[in-house]
Amino acid sequence: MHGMLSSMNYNGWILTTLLLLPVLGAVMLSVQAAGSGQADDATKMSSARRTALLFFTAEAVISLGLWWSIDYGTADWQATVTVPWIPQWGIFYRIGVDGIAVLLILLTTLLMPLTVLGSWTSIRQKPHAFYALLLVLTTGMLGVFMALDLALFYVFWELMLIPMYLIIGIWGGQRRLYASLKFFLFTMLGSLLMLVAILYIGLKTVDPLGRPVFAYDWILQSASYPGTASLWLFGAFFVAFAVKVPMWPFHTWLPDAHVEAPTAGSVVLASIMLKMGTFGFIRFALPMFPDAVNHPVVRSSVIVLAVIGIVYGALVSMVQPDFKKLVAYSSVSHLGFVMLGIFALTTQSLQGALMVNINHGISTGALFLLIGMLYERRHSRMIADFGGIAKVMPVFAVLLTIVALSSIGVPGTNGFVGEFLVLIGAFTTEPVAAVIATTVVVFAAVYMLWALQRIIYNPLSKPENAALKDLNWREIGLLLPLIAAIFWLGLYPAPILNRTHAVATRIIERVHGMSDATSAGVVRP
Amino acid sequence: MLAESLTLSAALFTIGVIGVLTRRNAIIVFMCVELMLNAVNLSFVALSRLYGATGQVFVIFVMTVAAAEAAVGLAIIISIFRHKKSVNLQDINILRG
Amino acid sequence: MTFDLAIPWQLMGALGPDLVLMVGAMVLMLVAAWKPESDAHQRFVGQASVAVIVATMAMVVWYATSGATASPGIIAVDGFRWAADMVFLIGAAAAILIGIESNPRDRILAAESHVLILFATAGMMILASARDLMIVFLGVEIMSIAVYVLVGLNRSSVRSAEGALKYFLLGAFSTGFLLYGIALVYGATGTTSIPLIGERIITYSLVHHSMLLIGVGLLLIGFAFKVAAVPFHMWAPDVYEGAPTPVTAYMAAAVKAAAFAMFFRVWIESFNLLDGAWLAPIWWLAAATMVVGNVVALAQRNVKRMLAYSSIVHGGYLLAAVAAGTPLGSAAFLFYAVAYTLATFGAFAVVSSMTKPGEYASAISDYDGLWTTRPWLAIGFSICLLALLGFPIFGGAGFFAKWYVLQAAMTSPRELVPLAVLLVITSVVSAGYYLHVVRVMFMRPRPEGATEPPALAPYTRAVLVACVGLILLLGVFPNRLASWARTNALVAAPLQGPTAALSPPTTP
Amino acid sequence: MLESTHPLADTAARFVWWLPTLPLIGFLINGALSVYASAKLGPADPSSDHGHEAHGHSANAHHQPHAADAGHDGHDTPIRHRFAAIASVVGPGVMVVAFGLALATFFAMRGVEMHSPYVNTLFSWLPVGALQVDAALQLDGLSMVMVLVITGIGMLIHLFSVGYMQDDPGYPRYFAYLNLFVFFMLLLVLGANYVVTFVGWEGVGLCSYLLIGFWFSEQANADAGKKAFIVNRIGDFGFMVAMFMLFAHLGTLDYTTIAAKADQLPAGGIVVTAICLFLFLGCAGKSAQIPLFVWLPDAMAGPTPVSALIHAATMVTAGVFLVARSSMLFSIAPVASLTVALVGAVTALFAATIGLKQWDIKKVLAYSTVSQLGYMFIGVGVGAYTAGVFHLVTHAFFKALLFLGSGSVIYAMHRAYHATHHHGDDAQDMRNMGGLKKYMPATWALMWIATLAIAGVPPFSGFFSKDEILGAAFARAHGSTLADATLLGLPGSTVLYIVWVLGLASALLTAIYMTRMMLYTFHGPNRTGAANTPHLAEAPWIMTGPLVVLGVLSLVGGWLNLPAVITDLMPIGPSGTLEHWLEPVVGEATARVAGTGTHLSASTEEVLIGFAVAIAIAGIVIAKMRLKPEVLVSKSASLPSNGIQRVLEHKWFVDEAYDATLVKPTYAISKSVLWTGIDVGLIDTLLVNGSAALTRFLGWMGGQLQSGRVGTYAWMLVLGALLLLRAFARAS
Repeated sequence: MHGMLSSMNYNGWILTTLLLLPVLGAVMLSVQAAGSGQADDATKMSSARRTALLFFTAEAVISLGLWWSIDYGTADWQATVTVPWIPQWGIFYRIGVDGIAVLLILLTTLLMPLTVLGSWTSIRQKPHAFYALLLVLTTGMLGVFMALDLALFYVFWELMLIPMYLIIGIWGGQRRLYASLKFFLFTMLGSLLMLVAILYIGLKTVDPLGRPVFAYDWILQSASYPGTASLWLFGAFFVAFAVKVPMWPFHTWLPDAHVEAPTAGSVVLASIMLKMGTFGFIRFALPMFPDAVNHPVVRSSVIVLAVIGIVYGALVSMVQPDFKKLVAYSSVSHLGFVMLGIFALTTQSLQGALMVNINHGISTGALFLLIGMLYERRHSRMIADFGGIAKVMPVFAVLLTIVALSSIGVPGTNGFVGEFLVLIGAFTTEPVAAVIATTVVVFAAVYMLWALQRIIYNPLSKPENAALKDLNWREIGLLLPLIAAIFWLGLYPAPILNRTHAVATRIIERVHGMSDATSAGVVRP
Repeated sequence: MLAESLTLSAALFTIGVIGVLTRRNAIIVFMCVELMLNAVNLSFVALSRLYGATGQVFVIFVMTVAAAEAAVGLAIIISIFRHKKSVNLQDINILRG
Repeated sequence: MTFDLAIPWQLMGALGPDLVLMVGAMVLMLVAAWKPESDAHQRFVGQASVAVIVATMAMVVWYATSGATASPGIIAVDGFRWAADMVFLIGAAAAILIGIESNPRDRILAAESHVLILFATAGMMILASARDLMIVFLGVEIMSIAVYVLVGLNRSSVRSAEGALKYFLLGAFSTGFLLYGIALVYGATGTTSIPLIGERIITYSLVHHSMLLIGVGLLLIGFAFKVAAVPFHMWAPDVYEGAPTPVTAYMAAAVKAAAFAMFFRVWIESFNLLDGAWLAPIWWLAAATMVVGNVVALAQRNVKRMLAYSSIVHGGYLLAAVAAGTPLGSAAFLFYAVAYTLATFGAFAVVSSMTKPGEYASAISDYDGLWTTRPWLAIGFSICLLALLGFPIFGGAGFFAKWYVLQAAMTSPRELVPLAVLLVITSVVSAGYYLHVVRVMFMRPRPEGATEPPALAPYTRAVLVACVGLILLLGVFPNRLASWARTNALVAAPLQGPTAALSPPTTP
Repeated sequence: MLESTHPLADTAARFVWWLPTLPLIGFLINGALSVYASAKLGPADPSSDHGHEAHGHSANAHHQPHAADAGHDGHDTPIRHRFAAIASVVGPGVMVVAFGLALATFFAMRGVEMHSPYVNTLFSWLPVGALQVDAALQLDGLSMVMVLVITGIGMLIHLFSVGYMQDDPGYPRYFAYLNLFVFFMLLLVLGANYVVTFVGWEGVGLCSYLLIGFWFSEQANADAGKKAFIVNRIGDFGFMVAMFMLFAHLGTLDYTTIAAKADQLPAGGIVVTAICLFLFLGCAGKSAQIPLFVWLPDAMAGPTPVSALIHAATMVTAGVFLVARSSMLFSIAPVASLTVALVGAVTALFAATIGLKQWDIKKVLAYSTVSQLGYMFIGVGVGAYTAGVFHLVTHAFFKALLFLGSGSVIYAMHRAYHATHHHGDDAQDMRNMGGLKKYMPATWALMWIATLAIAGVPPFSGFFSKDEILGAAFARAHGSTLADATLLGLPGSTVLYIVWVLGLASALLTAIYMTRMMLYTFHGPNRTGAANTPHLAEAPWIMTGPLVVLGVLSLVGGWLNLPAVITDLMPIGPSGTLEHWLEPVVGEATARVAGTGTHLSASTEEVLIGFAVAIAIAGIVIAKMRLKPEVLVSKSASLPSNGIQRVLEHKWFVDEAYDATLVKPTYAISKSVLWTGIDVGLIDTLLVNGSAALTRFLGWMGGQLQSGRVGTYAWMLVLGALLLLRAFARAS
C-alpha cells in the first residue's frame, strides 16, 4: 500500500486536494443552485444531497491513503507543501501533517459523508446552500489540522466560523438566532486575541530579509519571549482554544449552539469543531509556550478548570430536560478530560486525550445523529416526551444503548480507552485532579442511563410514541460504521495509539525539556 | 507688538468659539466662525512680519475660501429655512440617535 | 522626469492629473448648467464625469509608472500621492455610477451632482499632493465646500438640508481650529512647508516648544474632525444619514481616505519627532473612536446610520496606524483604504438599491429574509459587511487590511500592542452589528407582503459585482496590493534641499 | 515464564480464549435473533400489550408474570418467541461446550505442576510508553475455580431458564444478555491484568443492568437496573483509582508482575493501604457491602435465574475474587485487610437483621446473599483467602439452589394465579404462600438442603466453609500481622474478636431467617387462596433437574476442603484439597498474614466447631419455636408493622437516607446551583448576555448623546479640543 501510494506521489498532492475538493464541490453546488431556479423542493433536495454526497465520499476515499502513506514512526511533518502566499508578510501556504493531525483529518473526512446521510431528508430548505456551506466548512476544518503557518492556521480557523454560523442560524431550531450569534461572538473574541498573539510572535521572529516569520517550525526553534510575554501570548491562545474546547466557564455557547443546530451542524460541531480547541493546545499552545505551560499557576489553573468542567458538565447534564442539551453538557465533561490529559503532561494522558478526542467525535456524533433521527420522527427532543420506545424502535434502542455506553466509557468501547489513559496518565502528575475526575464515571452513568431509561425504557405511555417507525436502512447503514468504530477503538486501539506515540512523546519532551527545574521530582513513567 | 497681536488674535478666536457654542441662530453661528477665521488671519499677518510673505499669502487664501464658504453656507441656510421656516439650530434635530 | 517646482510650468506639469480633473470638472459644470434638469442630462453628465475620471486615472497611472519626482516644494510627486489619488478616483467613479441611477429615485435630477464629486475629488488629490500647509488648507476647503453642497443635494428633503447645515457649520468651525493650528505651527517654525517643519523641529530643537505643540494640537483637532474621530465625530452619523446614499458612500470612503492621506503625510513628514506629545492623545482618540463607534453602532436600527458608525470605527482603526507613526502605517493605510473603499461602495450599492423611492433611510428590518428573494444580493452585501468586519476569506481583503494595520501598530517602536488588543476586542463588538444584518437577511423569514426590492440597475450592479469580486480576489491574492501599498508608502522625511536661510524663530 | 514453555502450553489450556469466546458467540447469535425479530416482525417485546393495571408497591415483583405467562390476554396458550427453539439450543449450548472446555482445562491443570500462572497473550491492547496493557488471559488455580463455578453453575442456570423463561416474548434477548454476562464474567476472572479484569468487571455490571431491567417497561425495573449500575460505578471509581496508584507506583498492571513487585511497596505503608482500600471500594460496590449494598435487593427485579446466576453465584462474588487475586497486596496492608474483614462482618450482621423481616422471598435471599458475601470478606479480610474462596464456591451452590428453588416456587405461584386470573396478587410474597411442601415436594426437599447448608449445619457444604472463616478470624487474633496492626485506634486482635463475634451472631440470624423463609413458604397452611391452590404444581424437569444437581453439590461441596481437624477424627476424605489447589496463588500471602503461632490447637478448633454448630442449630430451633406459620395472614390482609420490625422491614431506611442525603441534594444542587444558578444565571445571563446588554445599553446611551442638535455637537467638539490641548500643553 505504502509503495503504491508513493509511486502516485500521494503525499505530494493529497493535502491540497483535500482542501480544494470541497471548495470545488461548493462551487458546483452554487452553479447547480443557480440553475435550478424553478425546480420544486424535492428535486432540489435530491440533486443537492447527491452532489454533496459524491464530493464527500470522494474526499473520504482519497483521504484513506493517509492511513498508510504517512510514516508514523517519526514526529516530523509529512506530506508537506510550501508555496509562498504573501511572502513579504511572511505568510506561506505551508501545510503538512503529523500522526495526530492525520487522525483528525481522517475523522473529519470519514464523518462528513455520514452527516450528509444524516441530513438526507431533514434539510428541505435551500439544500444547495446547506451542503455548500458544509463543504466549505470541511475545507476550513481540514485546513486547521494541516496548517503549518500560523497565519494560514488563523485563516482556516476563522474560515470555519461563517459556515457554521449560517448552518446554525438558517437551518436551526427556535432560538437559532441567539445561538448562532452567541457561537460566533464567543469564538471570535477568542480567536481575535489569538490573532494579536500570532502577529506578535510572527513579527518578533524575523527572517534574514527582515520579514516576519509565521512558519511554525521556525517559531518553535527561534522564539523566546521576554518576561511575562510568554504568559500573555499563552493567555491569548488559551482563550481562543478554551472557548472552542469549550472549557468551563467559556462553555455556555455550546449547549445553545448544539441544541439549535440542525443534526449535521451538531455532529460537525461536536465531532470535529470541538477538537479544534484541544488540537490547538496540543499543536500550538504546548510546544510554543512551554514556560507558560510549566508555570505552576497557569498549569494548575488549567487543570482546575478542566476538572471543574469534567464534574460540572456531568452534573449539569444530569438535570437537562432536553436530550441534545444533555449531550452538549456531556461534551463539556468529555472535553474536560481531554484538557486534563493534555495538561497533565504525560505520554499516557496526552495520548489518552487524543483518544478521547477521536472517541468523542465518534460517540457524540452518533448520539447527535440518533437524536436527529428521533427528532425527525417526533419533532421533540425533550426527554419527558418519550419513554418506552424500545418497544416500537428496537433497533434504535440497541444502537442508542451502545452509543450511550461508549459515551460513558464502558470498557470494551472506545470511550473507556481514552478516559482510562487520560486518568492513569494524569494520576502520575496530578493525582488529586485525576481522582476527582474519576468520580465522573459515576455521574456519567447517572445522566446517561437515566436519560436512556426515560427515553427507551419505562412504560410506553404516550400515544404519540406508539406509532414511531424504527430506523430505516439508510439510517442503520450510516450508524453502523460508527458502531464498528466504537468497538474497534475500544478493543484494538493500538493502531491509533501507535500512530500518535511519536508525536505525543516529542511534545511532552519539548514541554518538559524547557522546564527541568519545575518538573523535577515528578514521577513520569 | 507681536505678542499683543497674537494675544488679541487668541482672544478673538475664543470669542468666536464661545459665540458658536452659545448662539442658536445659524447665521450668527456662522458669523462667529468667520470671526474665528479672521482671528487666525490676524495671527498670520502678525507672524508674517517675522517670517516674510507666507503669512500674508495665507490670509488672502483664507479670505477667498471664507467667501466661497459663505456663499455655500448661506445657500444651505436658505435651503433649511425653506423646509423649516426657521434657522434656529435648536429646531433642527430630525437626524439624531 | 523630475519637476522643478520653482518653475511655474513645471509646477503645472507636476499637478497634471489634478488639472485635468479640474478642467474637466469646470467644462462639465458648464455642460450641466447648459440644459434644464432631466434624467437624460444628468445621466449624460454623469457618464462624462466618469470619463473624465478615467482619463485622470490614466494620467495618474502614467505619472506613477514613469517614476516622476520633483524638487522640494509645495507639492509632492511621489507614490503615496498617486496611490491615494487612485483610491479617491475609484471612489468618485463608483459614487457617480451609483448616483446616476439612484439620484433620480431620490428626485435629484441636478446634473451638477456628479460634477461636484469631481470638484471634491480634485480637492482630495490636492490634499494628497500637499507638501505645504497652505496647500493642505486649500485642498481641505476645496473638498469640503463641494461636499457641503453634495450633502444638501436633495432639495426636496429636509434631512438632506439638515445634514448639509450640520456638516457645514461644524465643518467650518473645525476649519477654524485647523487654520489656527497652521498659524501657530507657522509661528513656531517660521514655515508652512511640511518637510521643512520636520527639519526645523530637529534643527531648532522644538520638541517641547509650547506654541508648536498647541499648534499641533489644534491641527489634530481639525484632522480628527475630518476623520470623525471621537469626540469630534458627532456630525458624522447625522450627515451620513441625511446625505444621498452615493454621497454617503463617497464621504465614508473617499473623504475619509483623503483626510487620512493628509494626516499621514503631515504626521510622518512633519511631526514624527513630537510623538512624546501626540502619541497619548492619538492613542486615546483611537481607543475612544473604536469603543464609542462600535458600541453606539450596536444600537442602530438604520442601515445607513449603522454604516456611518462603522465608518467612524474604521477611522479609529486607522488612527492606530497613524499612532504607529511609521511608513508601514501609511502602507497599511493605503491597503486599508482600497479594501475599505471597495467594501463601502459594495455595501452602499446594496443600500441604495434597497432604498425605497423618496426615502433616505432603510431600516435594517427591511432586509429581513432578503436571501429568499434576492440571494445574490444578500450574499454580496454579506461579503461587504464581513470585509468591514475584517473576516478572512469571506471578508476577503478586509481581513488583510486589518492584518496590515495590526502589523503596523505592533511593529511600531511606540509599543501599541495594547491598542492592537483593543482593536480586536472592539472588532468583536462590531461583529454584533455587522452580523445582525447578515442574520436578518439569512435567518429571518421574509415578512408577509414585503415589497420586492427592485432589480439592481446596471451601473449599481456593476459596482457591486466589481467591489465584491475584488474584495474576494484580494482576499485570496493580496500580494500585489500589499506590494503596491508598501512601495507607495510615505518615507519619513529626509533632510533634503537647501534649507531656507531663515533666522531662528523668536517666540513671542 | 514464556507462554510457549509453560507446562500448560500444549494442553487444553491453550484454548483458554475459547472460554469467553463461546458465550460471546452465543450472545451474537441470540442478539441478532432478537434484534432481527423485533425489527422485522414488529414490537414483540415484553409487556407490549399487558395492561399495567395493578402495580402495587412490590413493583419489582410484579413483573414476574411475564416469565410464565406472556400473552395472557384471553389466550391461554402462550405464544412462544419465533426463534425460541434456536435460542434454547444456542444459549445453553455454548455454556455446555464452555463447561466442557473448562473441565478439560481443569484436568489438564491437574496433570501438571504449575509454579506460575499460564498467561495467554492475545494482542497488545493499550501500548502507551511505560504503560503496556495486553489483552491477555491468565490461568491459575484461582481463575480455574472461578471458571468452573461460572461455567458449571452458569450452564445449570441457562438450562433452568429454558423452562422458566419459555414464554417470554424477549426470550432470545434474555439469552443474549445471559451469554454476554458469562463472557464478561469469564473475562473478569481470566484477565491477566487489572485492566482486563476491569473490562469484565464493568461488563458484568452492564449485563446486570440489562438483566435487572429486562422487563424495562416497568419503571421500577428500569430504576433498579440503573441503580445497580450506578452504585457499581461508585465501586468502579475505587477500582480505577487503585489501578492508577498501582501504575504510578509499580509501573504495571499485570498480576504476575505486581505480585512480584509488591514488595517494593513499604509494607503497611500508606500507598499500599490506599491501593487496597480503593480496591475494596470496588469490591464493596460489586459485592454489595456496606455502604454500597443497596442495589442488590433492588436487583431482584430481574428474572429469578438472573438473580441466581449474577446476584448470588457469580458476579457479586467478584469482589471476593478480586481481593484474593490481589492477596499479595492485601497481605502487606493489614489495616486495609482489617477494614475488609470488619466491613464484611458488619455487613453480614446488618443484612441478616434485615433478612429477618422481609416478606418477599427473593428479598430474603437477596439480604442473605449480602450477608454471606460479608462472610466471604471476613475470610479474605483476615487473610484466609482460601476460606473466602471456599465459601464463595459453596455459597454459589446453595444460593443458586435457593434462588432457583424460589424461582420454581414463584413459577408455580404464577401458573396458579394465571390460571385463575389473579394478577393483582403478589407471587413472591411469602404471606401468599405457605404449605407448598404438599404441592412441590422436590423443591421443598432441595431447598431444605440449601437452607441447612447456609445455616452451617454439618455435613452440608456451608458448614465447612463458614467454619473455616470463623476459625481463621479467631486464629488471626494472635500473632498475625493483622493482630499487630491497629484500625481506628483499636488493636487488630480486638477487631478480629469483634469480627468473630459478629460472624457468629450473623450465623445465628442466618439460621433464623432461613428457617423462617422455609416455614412460611413450605410449611403451615396454604394462603394462596382456595381458587389458586389446585393449580400449584412442581415445575417441569428442565427446571427441577438443575435443582437436583445443585442440591447434590450443596450437600457434598464441603468435601472440596475438609479441615484437617475433621479428617483426623473421621477419615471421610482428603483434607484441604482447595487449599492445596490455591497454594501457588494465595499461599505466600496467606503465610505472610498468618505470621507465627496462629495455628490453633485441635482442641480449640473442636470447641469452635462445636460452638458454631450449636449456634446454627439454635437458630433453627428458635425460628421453629418462635414463628407460627399458622397465624400468618395473606399479604392483602396483613397490617403494617411497627417499631423495630418496621425499621427492619424497611431495611433500616438506608435507601431513604441515601436519597435524602446524597441523591436529592446532588440533583438539587446540580439543577438550582450549577445549572440555573451558575450556568444560566451567572455565566449566561449576567456575564454573557449581561455584557451584551450592557454594551447595547451603552450604545443606546451614546445614541442619546447624539441629540441631533448642532449646539451639543459643538460643545462636545470643544470639550474634546480642550482635553487634547491640555495633553499637548502638558507635553511642552
